[in-house]
Amino acid sequence: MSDNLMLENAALQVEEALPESMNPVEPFLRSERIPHIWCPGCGIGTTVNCFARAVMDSKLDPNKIAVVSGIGCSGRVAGYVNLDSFHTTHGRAIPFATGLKLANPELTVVVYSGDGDLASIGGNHLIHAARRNLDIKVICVNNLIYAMTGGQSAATTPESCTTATSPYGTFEPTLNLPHLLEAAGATFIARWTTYHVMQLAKTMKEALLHKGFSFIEIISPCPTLFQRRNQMGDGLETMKFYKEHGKTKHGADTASLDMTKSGDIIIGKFVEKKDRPEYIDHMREYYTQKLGRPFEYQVKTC
Amino acid sequence: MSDNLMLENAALQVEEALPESMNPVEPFLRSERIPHIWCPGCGIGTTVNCFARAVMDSKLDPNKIAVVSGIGCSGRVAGYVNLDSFHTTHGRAIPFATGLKLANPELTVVVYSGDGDLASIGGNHLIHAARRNLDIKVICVNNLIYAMTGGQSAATTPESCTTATSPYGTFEPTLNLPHLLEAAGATFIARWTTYHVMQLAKTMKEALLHKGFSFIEIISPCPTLFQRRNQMGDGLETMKFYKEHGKTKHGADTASLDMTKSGDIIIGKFVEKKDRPEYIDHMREYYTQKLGRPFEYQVKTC
Amino acid sequence: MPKGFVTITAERCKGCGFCVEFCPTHVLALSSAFNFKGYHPPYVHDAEKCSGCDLCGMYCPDFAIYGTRITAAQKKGANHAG
Amino acid sequence: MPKGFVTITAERCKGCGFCVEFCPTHVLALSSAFNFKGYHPPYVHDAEKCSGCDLCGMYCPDFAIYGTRITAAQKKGANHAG
Amino acid sequence: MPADPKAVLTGVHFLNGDVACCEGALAAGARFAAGYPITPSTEIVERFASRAPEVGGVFIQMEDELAASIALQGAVWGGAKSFTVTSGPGFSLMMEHVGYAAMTETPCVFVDVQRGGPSTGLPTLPAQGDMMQARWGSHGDYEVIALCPNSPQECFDLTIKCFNWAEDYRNPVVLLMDECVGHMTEKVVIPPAEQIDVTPRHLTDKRPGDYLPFKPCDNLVPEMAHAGDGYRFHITGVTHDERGYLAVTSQAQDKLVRRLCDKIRSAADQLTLVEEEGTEDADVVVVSYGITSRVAERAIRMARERGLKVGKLRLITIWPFPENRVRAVARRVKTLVVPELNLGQMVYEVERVAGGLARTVGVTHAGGGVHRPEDILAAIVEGAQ
Amino acid sequence: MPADPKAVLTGVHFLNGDVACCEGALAAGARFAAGYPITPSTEIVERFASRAPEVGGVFIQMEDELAASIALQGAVWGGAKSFTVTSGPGFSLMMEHVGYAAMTETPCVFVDVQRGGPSTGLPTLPAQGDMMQARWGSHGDYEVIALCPNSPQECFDLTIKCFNWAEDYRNPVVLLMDECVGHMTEKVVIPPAEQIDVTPRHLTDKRPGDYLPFKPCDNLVPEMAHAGDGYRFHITGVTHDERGYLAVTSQAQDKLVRRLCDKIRSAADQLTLVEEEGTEDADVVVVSYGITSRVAERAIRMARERGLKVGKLRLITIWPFPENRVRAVARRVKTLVVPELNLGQMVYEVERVAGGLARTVGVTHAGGGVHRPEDILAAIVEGAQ
Amino acid sequence: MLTEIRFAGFGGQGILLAANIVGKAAALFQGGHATLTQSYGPEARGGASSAQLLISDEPILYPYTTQEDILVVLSQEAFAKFAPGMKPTGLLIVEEELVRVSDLPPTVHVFSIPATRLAEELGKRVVLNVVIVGFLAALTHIITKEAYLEALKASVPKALLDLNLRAFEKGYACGLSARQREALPEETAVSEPAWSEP
Amino acid sequence: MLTEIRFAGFGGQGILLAANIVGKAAALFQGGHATLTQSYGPEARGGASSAQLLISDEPILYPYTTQEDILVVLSQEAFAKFAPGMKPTGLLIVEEELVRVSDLPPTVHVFSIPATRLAEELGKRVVLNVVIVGFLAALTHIITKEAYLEALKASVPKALLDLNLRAFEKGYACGLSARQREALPEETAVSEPAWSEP
Ligand SMILES: Cc1ncc(C[n+]2csc(CCOP(=O)(O)OP(=O)(O)O)c2C)c(N)n1
Ligand SMILES: Cc1ncc(C[n+]2csc(CCOP(=O)(O)OP(=O)(O)O)c2C)c(N)n1
Ligand code: SF4
Ligand code: SF4
Ligand code: SF4
Ligand code: SF4
Ligand code: SF4
Ligand code: SF4
Ligand SMILES: [Mg+2]
Ligand SMILES: [Mg+2]
Repeated sequence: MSDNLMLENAALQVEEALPESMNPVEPFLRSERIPHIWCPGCGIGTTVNCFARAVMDSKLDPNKIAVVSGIGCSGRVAGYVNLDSFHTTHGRAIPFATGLKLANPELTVVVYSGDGDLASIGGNHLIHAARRNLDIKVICVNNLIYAMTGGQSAATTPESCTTATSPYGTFEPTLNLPHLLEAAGATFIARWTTYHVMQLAKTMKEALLHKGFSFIEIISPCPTLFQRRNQMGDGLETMKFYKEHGKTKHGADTASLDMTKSGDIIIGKFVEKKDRPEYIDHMREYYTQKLGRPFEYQVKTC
Repeated sequence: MSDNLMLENAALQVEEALPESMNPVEPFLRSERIPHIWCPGCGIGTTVNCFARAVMDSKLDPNKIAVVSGIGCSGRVAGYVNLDSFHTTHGRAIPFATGLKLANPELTVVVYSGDGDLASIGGNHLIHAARRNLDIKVICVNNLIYAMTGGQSAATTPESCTTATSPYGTFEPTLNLPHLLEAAGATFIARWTTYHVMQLAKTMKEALLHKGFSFIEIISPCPTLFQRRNQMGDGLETMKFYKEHGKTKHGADTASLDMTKSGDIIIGKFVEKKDRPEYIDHMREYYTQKLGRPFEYQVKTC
Repeated sequence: MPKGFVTITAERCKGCGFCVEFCPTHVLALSSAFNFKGYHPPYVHDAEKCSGCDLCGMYCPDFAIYGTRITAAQKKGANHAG
Repeated sequence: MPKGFVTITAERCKGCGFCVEFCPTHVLALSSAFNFKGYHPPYVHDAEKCSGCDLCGMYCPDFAIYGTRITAAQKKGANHAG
Repeated sequence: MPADPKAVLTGVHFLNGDVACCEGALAAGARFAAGYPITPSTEIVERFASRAPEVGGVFIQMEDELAASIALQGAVWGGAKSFTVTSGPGFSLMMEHVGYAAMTETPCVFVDVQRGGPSTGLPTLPAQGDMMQARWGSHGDYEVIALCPNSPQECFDLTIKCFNWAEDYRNPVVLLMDECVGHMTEKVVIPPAEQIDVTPRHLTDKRPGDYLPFKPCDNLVPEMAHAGDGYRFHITGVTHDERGYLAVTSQAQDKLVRRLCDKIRSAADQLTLVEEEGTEDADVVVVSYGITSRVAERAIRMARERGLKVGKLRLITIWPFPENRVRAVARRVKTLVVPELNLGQMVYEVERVAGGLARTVGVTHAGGGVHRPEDILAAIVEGAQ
Repeated sequence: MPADPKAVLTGVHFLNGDVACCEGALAAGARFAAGYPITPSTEIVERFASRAPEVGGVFIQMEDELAASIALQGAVWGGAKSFTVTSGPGFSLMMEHVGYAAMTETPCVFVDVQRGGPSTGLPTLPAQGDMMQARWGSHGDYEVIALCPNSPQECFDLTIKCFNWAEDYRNPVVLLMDECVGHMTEKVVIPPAEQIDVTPRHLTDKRPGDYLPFKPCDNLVPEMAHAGDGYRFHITGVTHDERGYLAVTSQAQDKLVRRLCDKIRSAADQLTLVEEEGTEDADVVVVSYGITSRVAERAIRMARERGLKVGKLRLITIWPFPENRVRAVARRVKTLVVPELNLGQMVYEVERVAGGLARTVGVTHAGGGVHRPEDILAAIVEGAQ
Repeated sequence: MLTEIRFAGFGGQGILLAANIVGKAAALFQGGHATLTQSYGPEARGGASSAQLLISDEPILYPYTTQEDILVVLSQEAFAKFAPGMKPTGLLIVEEELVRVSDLPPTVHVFSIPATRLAEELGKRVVLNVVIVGFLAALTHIITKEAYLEALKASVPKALLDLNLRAFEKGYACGLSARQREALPEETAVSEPAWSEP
Repeated sequence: MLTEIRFAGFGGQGILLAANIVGKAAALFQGGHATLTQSYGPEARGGASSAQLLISDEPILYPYTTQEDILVVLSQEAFAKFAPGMKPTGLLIVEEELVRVSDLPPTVHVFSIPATRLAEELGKRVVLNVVIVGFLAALTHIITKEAYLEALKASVPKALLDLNLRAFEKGYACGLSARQREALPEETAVSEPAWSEP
């Protein structure tokens, strides 16, 4: 057994020598629930690191940040972050978040979930929330697959990939999320991969501070159910692939962002609009004008 | 009472003299169900005329055309056309049509419904069907309102309109349907108003013959619940407004097609793509290749 | 002799006025009488001008009117009958 | 004296190798031993090179490693202790 | 706690049931509604859309019923009292979220104004076809509270009850109206705010470290906290422990789901609202609810005019089913006559609870109108023999 | 009609219940499935996705369960035999379309592989918590047929029954599996195609002008036609007449919805599948279904070893509820013991039907595993006293 | 005493508002009870529309009419559908230009008024319903004129009150003269106050 | 006679396939009955994984194990969870490098094999499950080796059969020598064929 581990692991001694050091992500975790359920080489945990840094950098009060997830491997994020957090039903994180934000606009409401959850079953809410430009930040971990249920094809699966429900390979066209979101009206749109941790953390911070509907797509490995089945190696190989094929093009035309099985992945911040009013702001103004007196927002009654 | 009507109506005598004449739309109607439920000046019936002409002009066998509607005033079209026709559930005409088409690809499957039905509750199906590019023709009667239920605001209602659920006027941003559909992947996209009957009939015919997911938005008056409440007059005044404010721009950038309460309405055929393969065609090819023998399509078993 | 004629099913009409307004040759006018449903249907005001173009039919949301072109044969028949 | 040090919680590690691969200064290597879960965690192969940049921590999907910069004060303390 | 006077429309009004329901919600403290139009319920949120901004509340029309039925729950955790309204087809779409509310113990109110079904059915006509759906429509085991008004006045009064009980039991509560009551206009008396008893949310006064969002108090109901109040709690629809953390074992399931059911089942008697009259020496008792209870009352009067001994048991609380009251009556009488605007739903419960003590006779009606009193009378006459 | 040999995997296999169900569907003629992934049902459509192209069939993964549950019905009207599969949360989302299938008399099959609920519950663990939902989950009055297998072999056999009965009754049929059976692997014998009896669609041979899509034959079931066959028929979920045209009156409602219910209710005895053994001289009969019936069987053997007179009544058909069989047994015995993997669902039906003739004792289990046979035994021992 | 009234016509004629004004007058301004139910036609919009109003001095149970004391019909369809069911000695009010009365028991008291045209003359076709209410008010004594006027005020937007008052008075005047013309006996079922102020 | 077997470890170790091969061997190639159930851990992926296999000469009712005759554990967690519940005279097979055995009744027959490492040596870590199956096959006589081989062929893709056969044989060889080393008595509960071919 792993007897020699202690010896090899010089770091542990360091930890003893400097006990005040702590993993910077730790305060953002429900540590008692770690180890988490994610597989070796899964990218979801990496995105959580970036999120934790973004929250720190944003200087927002963590007591005023709520995370809402749907169902899926990515949807488990809500269960691990040490914030007010909601693990809702499959596909419905966004409308839950809508109610939450409308009840208490002081909250920074982050939706953290998977591609299947947000863009397949949840697709209707995604486009309508984007249209409203309600100030919700959506973090979509796009592993190109339905992972939690065992690797079925998703609307985001690139052509010719083998999945549990496409044993002959997918032939359905792949959804280009940033493009859809832009057409729907999102005012902040970006895409990174799990390799691009620094950029991702920075973009997350910007989204946290952006006023309006924000969408960050993170291309993330699911070695267990996507990469292995498609002979694309493990998590590490996928990260190297991202490193090589991730091409940063800020402001790229979202129509150009189609994903393929082995082609380049265009990444960057594509949209950041200030011209569309945020939903609640607009509502307040509107009612104030119509009522002829300030609209006193009092949804939170108890 | 209307005794003098007979005298004034010279046409009736002509009908007697030339009994072989018939309203060209009549063979496409379940005549026993006329008069229909639509209000005076409602645009839906006008679109049916155009559709009947388009079917005739397309030379398609009417026995092989099926019309699928959701629920709403517009959704009643399925009940009046003398074709195989399905009045489904609210929002689900497109997935019903998807099953129908996949079971029998010989059918020309037309989805005929309202804006609320197709783009609010049905929005998820709309974008995913567009993504698939399955050969379904969607005719969306956009009266900018939920009519059937009494005139509530819809995702398509322009700003500052009074509706039953926005007594202070709408402040939510308005959905630009052609733009969303283009991003989702539709390969044929057009918009007309009910004033533009000749253009509409022609475009409908083209859509019937187009191979792939087609979307036609028809801006249509709902005098009872939209125009009157917004001091925009009756059906006729609305038609005149369309005549004046409808600006034809074929191939216009779909991002430029936002609707406002009293601004111009940009109309025309915006998208017609041949480069994306149709869903069933693509499936056949794909399976043929993967199975190493022609994929014999035999979904219809009985 | 007009090039076409128009047929009106008055009891279907809901008096929207589309046909009257958009007939290119102004053949129609709204009657002042009510039909059974209480609407004012159109009547043929100037039959000679009718081209049978059926634009009125295209517009009519109630399938209550349509135009028919008079073919040469029909013209003959009509003449004959008349 | 290195500019930083890295802390590894071996039993959390699932041996993905991200930290080893993406450490800019190649401080880490995967152990050949198994941890309790049966994975090969990293070990500090070249402690001197560690900058404490915490890139390993950003990458680690299992929150099993992190880097810490050694501040001047700490250096002193460490020297003192050593 | 008295109602907020700002939102109470004290006075005598001529309102339909839908509007009265909305006024009840406002009086009960509802400041958030998420809706999606559907006949015959929409007037409730139309009214709310007009009234809410006056009192700082928000109405949002969501893209569909799935969204409405979960947005309402997000709002609850954000601190609002909130509700949604719908009718059969929409209620079917909300079923997943009725279960979510039960599992996460989210206090909230669903209003279902019943129309003829199944499917699109008779959109503008009354029925009572969703009675069993209200109890069993979502998958898995759970319990709801459901009340059934028979007049606009009760639409007002019982809506307040619904909100109050939602808080008391941290449970979804359903107001089961029907088209007839929803679209019926009558006099409605709205009392002064200080005479309206409103249950405030049972918020914890524990400190963050000590609070467990699913640790029950003596009445089996846990205390609440709101997002943003520093508790950093976790809520999930997965089986969970008292911390709210997933616990995917049959032990955790047993502990949690049994409690969820028991907190309602054990309170059944407190939750029972019925109107009972003339059952002491009756041969036949008519068990009815909602609009049918008014029709039944006419039939009862007709029967009494004929000299028959007939009692009435009107169920105001439908779920939890008033077992004890029905059984007590069943012990005394020959026949229970159960008229309903459906092809037999609550009659199954009556029959079960009667357990052979009394004969149970349903008087069915497929919906689209109400019974002819004569039909109920015939069953009474028959049952008295 | 014999099955199509091309699609029948004749032979002896080691299959789990999910896969066996898929093979049953293929044997029954299903060539279209619309699905959406959900544990523990997904293996059924995964298998179908792999097998369908070989026989010219189509699987489509829809964007959600709403879509899947209506796409399947579109396919039926296009000429396919088709089905969808799901589990609790998805089944809740499908409820509107179960009602649509009932109202439009669309022959189709819904498979629900039950897991622990409510809400997301226990996604990977067994339960029998959707039994009542299968009957009452959609709004309004309707009837379904529902069958409950207890082994992979039965998953195969009963899936075929489901498809056949869907055609015979033009009605949605539900296969109510549970996680345990779905994920249980056992030997499955698939007979040669010619030994498998497949019911073809009852297509009309009337000419277009004469055909009325909702005019019932003697068994109250109307004949079918397909889109594209020249009939130009109309289908709606609104209350309709025999032509399929909307008829929004209480008369039309009564005629239509009563018939929809009666066609199933009047066939209840033909639709009843049960296994009954040792009930003749029993003091106690254990009424069970699905996986629980196998656990119960062990408890029954243990009880018999102790000399108790115990019979078994296993319900294979759950809906329509086998009233007559249960009542017949209730007349003879002291106690009916009803173990189920829920907190009491079918036990209500048993209690109702027993009507005081026998005592009814439920043995509940919140799900996540199966009963300990000892717990059922204890109820038997108790019930025998 | 229970008085059963039905208003029927087609969508857009303001059937419901007419019934609401009468019901409100009875329930709020005359201290009685009133139960108003709508029956939509098959469709929510444009189709047939009908409202049933029960007014009484005691609480009302059964919410629908069984045999109308008063029937107000504004379309031929409505006449055909509802006239056969009314009380043979009841009062029938019809829109003169839209309804042709036939096959009625001679005991029915029939009054007609060209409400649509009168409303059009007032400038807004939509107030035809209030013209009818005025007509009804003059023809029956169940509710005082004052109660009607209070109810009207409580029912229409301020800006339109004047128009509505004129419509009411127009109808009322027609009613009075019709009453004189037809010499409606004081003792008909509908001519007495159904109840008095408590 | 009923033999209860459990395979347990974590996701990715191929627990289910191992159990499936054994079950298939028993049910299809040796003419008996087998009931295999999976218990997923709390999560579908990556977490704990366990499979319960009952094999018998008569139809099996209760589908789960109650006290395992044979327990195969591939993780420490699985050992801790399941070892206490096994039959005190049963057979325990552990993955040598991942499981440290402790606190067992002395009557349990314990065999360990470094299956992961052996599989890695064969070039594919994933075949560790088949190594285990081979090991099990050699240690027990409930199922013939032929039946195992048939079941293996029926279970793995053609392209990987060779690798899997080598894995099986590797495990089998280890099993034989372990058997000799430990001198497993022929009369243990698990050493006799549970039934014979019909
Ligand atoms: C209503 C409903 N349908 C289906 C499921 C099953 N389900 C759970 S997670 C999931 C998909 C997850 O995919 P994705 O959102 O991409 O997340 P990932 O696991 O890939 O991170 C599905 C379909 C469910 N829980 N609820
Ligand atoms: C599930 C469900 N929700 C709501 C309704 C109520 N409903 C019927 S039609 C309709 C909206 C119709 O609007 P639209 O599609 O724009 O059609 P229109 O009437 O404007 O032509 C709604 C919400 C319903 N029938 N079913
Ligand atoms: S299955 Fe895929 S997405 Fe889920 S935890 Fe494993 S690697 Fe990550
Ligand atoms: S309500 Fe509007 S959309 Fe509906 S029929 Fe009338 S005018 Fe047309
Ligand atoms: S268009 Fe049709 S409905 Fe309108 S006025 Fe002319 S005939 Fe009448
Ligand atoms: S047919 Fe043409 S010209 Fe004749 S009336 Fe109609 S629109 Fe006018
Ligand atoms: S990144 Fe984390 S999990 Fe991966 S090898 Fe390094 S320490 Fe282990
Ligand atoms: S802190 Fe930076 S330098 Fe040190 S081990 Fe981690 S990645 Fe390498
Ligand atoms: Mg995913
Ligand atoms: Mg609309």
